[in-house]
Amino acid sequence: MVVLAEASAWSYVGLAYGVTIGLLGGYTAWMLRRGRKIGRQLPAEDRTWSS
Amino acid sequence: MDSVVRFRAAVCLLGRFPALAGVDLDVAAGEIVLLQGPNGAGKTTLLRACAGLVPITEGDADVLGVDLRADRRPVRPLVGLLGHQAGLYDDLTVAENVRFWSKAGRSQRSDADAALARLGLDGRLAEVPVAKLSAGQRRRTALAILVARRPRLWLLDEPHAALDQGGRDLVDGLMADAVAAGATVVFASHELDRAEAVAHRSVTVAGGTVSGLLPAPLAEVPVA
Amino acid sequence: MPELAADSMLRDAATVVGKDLRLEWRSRVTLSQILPFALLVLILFAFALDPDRRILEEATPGLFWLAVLFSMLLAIQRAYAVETADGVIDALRLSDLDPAGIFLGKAAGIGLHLLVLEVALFAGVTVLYGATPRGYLLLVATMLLATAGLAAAGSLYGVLAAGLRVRDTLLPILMLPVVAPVLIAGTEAFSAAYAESSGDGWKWCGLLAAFSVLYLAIGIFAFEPLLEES
Amino acid sequence: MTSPPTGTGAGFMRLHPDGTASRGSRILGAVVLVSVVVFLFLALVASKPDESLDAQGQLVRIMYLHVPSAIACYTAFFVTAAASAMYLWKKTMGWDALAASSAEIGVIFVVITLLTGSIWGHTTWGTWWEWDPRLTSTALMFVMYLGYLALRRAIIDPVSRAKQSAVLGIIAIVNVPIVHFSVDWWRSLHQTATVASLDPKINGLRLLALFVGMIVALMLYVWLMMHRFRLAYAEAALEAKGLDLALAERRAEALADGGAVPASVEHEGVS
Repeated sequence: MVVLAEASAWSYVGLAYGVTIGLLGGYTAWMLRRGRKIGRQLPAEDRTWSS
Repeated sequence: MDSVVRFRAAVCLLGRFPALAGVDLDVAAGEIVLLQGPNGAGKTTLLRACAGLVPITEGDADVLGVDLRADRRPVRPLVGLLGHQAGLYDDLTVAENVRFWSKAGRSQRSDADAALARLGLDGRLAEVPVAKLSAGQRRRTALAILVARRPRLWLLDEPHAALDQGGRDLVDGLMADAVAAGATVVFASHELDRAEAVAHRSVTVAGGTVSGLLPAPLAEVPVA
Repeated sequence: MPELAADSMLRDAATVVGKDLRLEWRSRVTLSQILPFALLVLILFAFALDPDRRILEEATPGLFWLAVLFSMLLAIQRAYAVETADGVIDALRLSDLDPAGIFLGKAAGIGLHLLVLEVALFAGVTVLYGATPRGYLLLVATMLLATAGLAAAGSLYGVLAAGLRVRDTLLPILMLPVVAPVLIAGTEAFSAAYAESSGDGWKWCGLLAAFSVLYLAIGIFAFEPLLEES
Repeated sequence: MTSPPTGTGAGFMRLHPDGTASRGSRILGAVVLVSVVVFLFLALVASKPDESLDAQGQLVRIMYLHVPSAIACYTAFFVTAAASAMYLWKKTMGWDALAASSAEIGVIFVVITLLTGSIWGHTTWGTWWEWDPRLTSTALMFVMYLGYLALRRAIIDPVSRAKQSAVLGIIAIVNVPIVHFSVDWWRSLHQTATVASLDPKINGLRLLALFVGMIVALMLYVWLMMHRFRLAYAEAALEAKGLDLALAERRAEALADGGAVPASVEHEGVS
C-alpha cells in the first residue's frame, strides 16, 4: 500500500469532501430554483404542500 | 343490443393535444356511416379510438359491447382498421403479407386466398414484394387483409384515396357486402359525392367533436 | 374451443419467427450487411491491437463477444425496424397475436440471426486470430446460453426503444450495461474453453442460463405494456 | 437573495411563496443542516485517523462519504423500482413522479459514490480507476440509470412515458444483483485491494462517523425527495392545466366554421 505524506492525504480528503458538497449543493440549488420557477406558474391552490 | 358504437363526451389525447374533445356518436348495427370534415378535425383519431388503439381519457366509449375506458384491448380482434398506413412488410410479397396477417387474426388460409381473389390480387401480383407496389396496389393488399379477417366493425380511413375507378367501385362493393353479412361500417372520406352515395348517413367531425343528423347535438357538449 | 394459453403463445411465437425468417430470406439484410460488419469488426480489432498473433489469440474470447454485442445491436434494430415501418406495430396490436408470443417470436428470430453471426465469427477468430478451442462442448453450450439471454434482452429492449425518434442512439445505452454480465460470462467461459482445462467455465454457463431464464420471464410479462405504448 | 414579499411563517420558517418547501421539509432541512455540521465535525475533526495494520491514515475519512452515498443510491433505486411497480398497479401519476424523482437523486448519489471511490482508489492504487468489483458494478449501474433518465426525456406522452419507464425501473433493479455478482466473480479471479477491504477496520469514533454519515445521507435523500417530488408533481399539474385550455381551444375550432387548422394536427394518426 502506498504510504502518503500527511498533507497529501488531507488534500485527497479535501477533494472528496469538496466534490461531494459541491455536487449536492449544486443539485439542490438547481432543484429549488426550478421549483420556484414552476411553482410561480401554478396557482397556489394546486400547491397542496404550502398550506 | 343494436348499438355498435356509443361515445359520450369522449376525450382522447395525443400527447398533450386533445384530438377528440368530447365526442358524442352512436352507430347502430348494419349502418354505413360517413365521417366528413376538414383535415385535422379528428376523423382519424375517432376511427383509431373505435379500434381501441388510442386511450379514451374522459367520457364514455363503448364499441361492440366493450367498455373502452375499462380495457380497450378486447375490441381489437373484432374490428378491422384501414389506416393511412397499410401495415405491410415491404420485403414480403402480397400473398405472404395477407397470409401472415390473416393467420395473426385467427383466419384460415382459405380466407386469405379468397380475399386475394376478391381484391384481384391472385394473379402475378400475389408474388410481388410489397415494396414494388404502387400506392393503389398497397391499398388493395391492406383491404384484402381486412376482408380475410371478417371484422364485425369496419373502420376505413379514406378508403377511396389512391385507388383507380375500378378500385373505388370495389371498395363500395366491399362495404355493401360487409353490411349484408351483418357487419357495420364507419368510414372517413373527402370524396363526398361517392361517399354519400354509399353511406346510409353522414356526420360531420370538426374541432374534435361530432355533429350530425343523429342523435347527438353539439349543444350537449360542454364548450368552455 | 378452449385452448391453453401456453399453446397459443408458442404457436404465435412460431408464426412470428416464421415471418421473420421469411423476411430475412427475402431481404438478406443480416447476411449481406450485419454479417460482413461483424467480420469487419474482427479485422479492425487486429488493426487496433497488434498484428502479433499472440495478443490476438489471448484476447480472442473477449473480442469474439464484443463483436457479437456490436452486431447484436444492429440485429435488434433491424428486427424492430420492420415492425415499426408502415404502421405495422398498430397491426400487431390489432391482431389476435399473444404479446408474449410476439416477444418469444422476436427473441427466437434475433437468436437465430445471432447464432449465424456467432458461427461466422467463430470461423473468423479461428482463421484470423489462429485460436483453437479445446473444449468444444463448453464452447457450444456457452454460445447457446449466451444467445438465448442476448436474444431475450434484445427483444425486450428492442420494443422499448422501437417507437422512439431517438431509438438508434438510445438502444445501445439501455442495452449494453444490461448485457455486460453476458459479455463477462461469455468471455470467461470461452477463456476456459480455449484453455487446457475447462475449470470454471461451467460456472459461467450457469450464470448465462440464469440470465436467459430471467430475461425470458421478464419479457413474457413485460412485453405487453411496452408493445402497447411504443 | 431578496426576502419573499409574502409567505407563511416567520424567521427561518418563512417559506418562499412559490417554492417547493413546506413546514415539514423546512424542519427536516434544519435537522439535516445541523446533522451535516455534526457529521463534518465527527468525520474530519473528532475521529482519529486509522492507525491499524494495513492503515489508511487520514484517507479513512473518505469512507464516511463513500459508504453512506452508496447506501443512499441503493435506497433511491429501490424506491424507484417500488414506485414503478406501484404505478403499474395503481396507474396514478404520483407514483410515476416518485419513481422519476428518486432515480434522479439516486444518480447524484451514484456520482458521489464513484468519485469518492475513485479518489480513495488513487491514493491506494496510484491510478484513478482500478477494476474494483464494487466500483465497476456501480459504474454500470450509473449508466443504466442514465439510460432510464434518457428514456424519460425521449417520450413526450405522459402516460406512455410513465408506463414504459415503470417497466424499465423494475428491470433495472433486477439487473443490479446480476451485474454485481458477475463483476464480483470476474474480479475475484485476480483479487487486489478493494474498497470493501476497509469496512471491518472501522471502530470507535470512526464507526460513529460512518454511522452518522449514513443517517445524514438518508435524511438528505428524504429531504431532496420532498422537494424533487413536489417539483415533478407541479410539472405534471402544469401539463394538466394546459390541457383544459387546449380542450376549450379544440372545441372552439368546431364553431369556427371552416377555420384554419393548425399544421401540427395534420398527422394526427401517428401516435
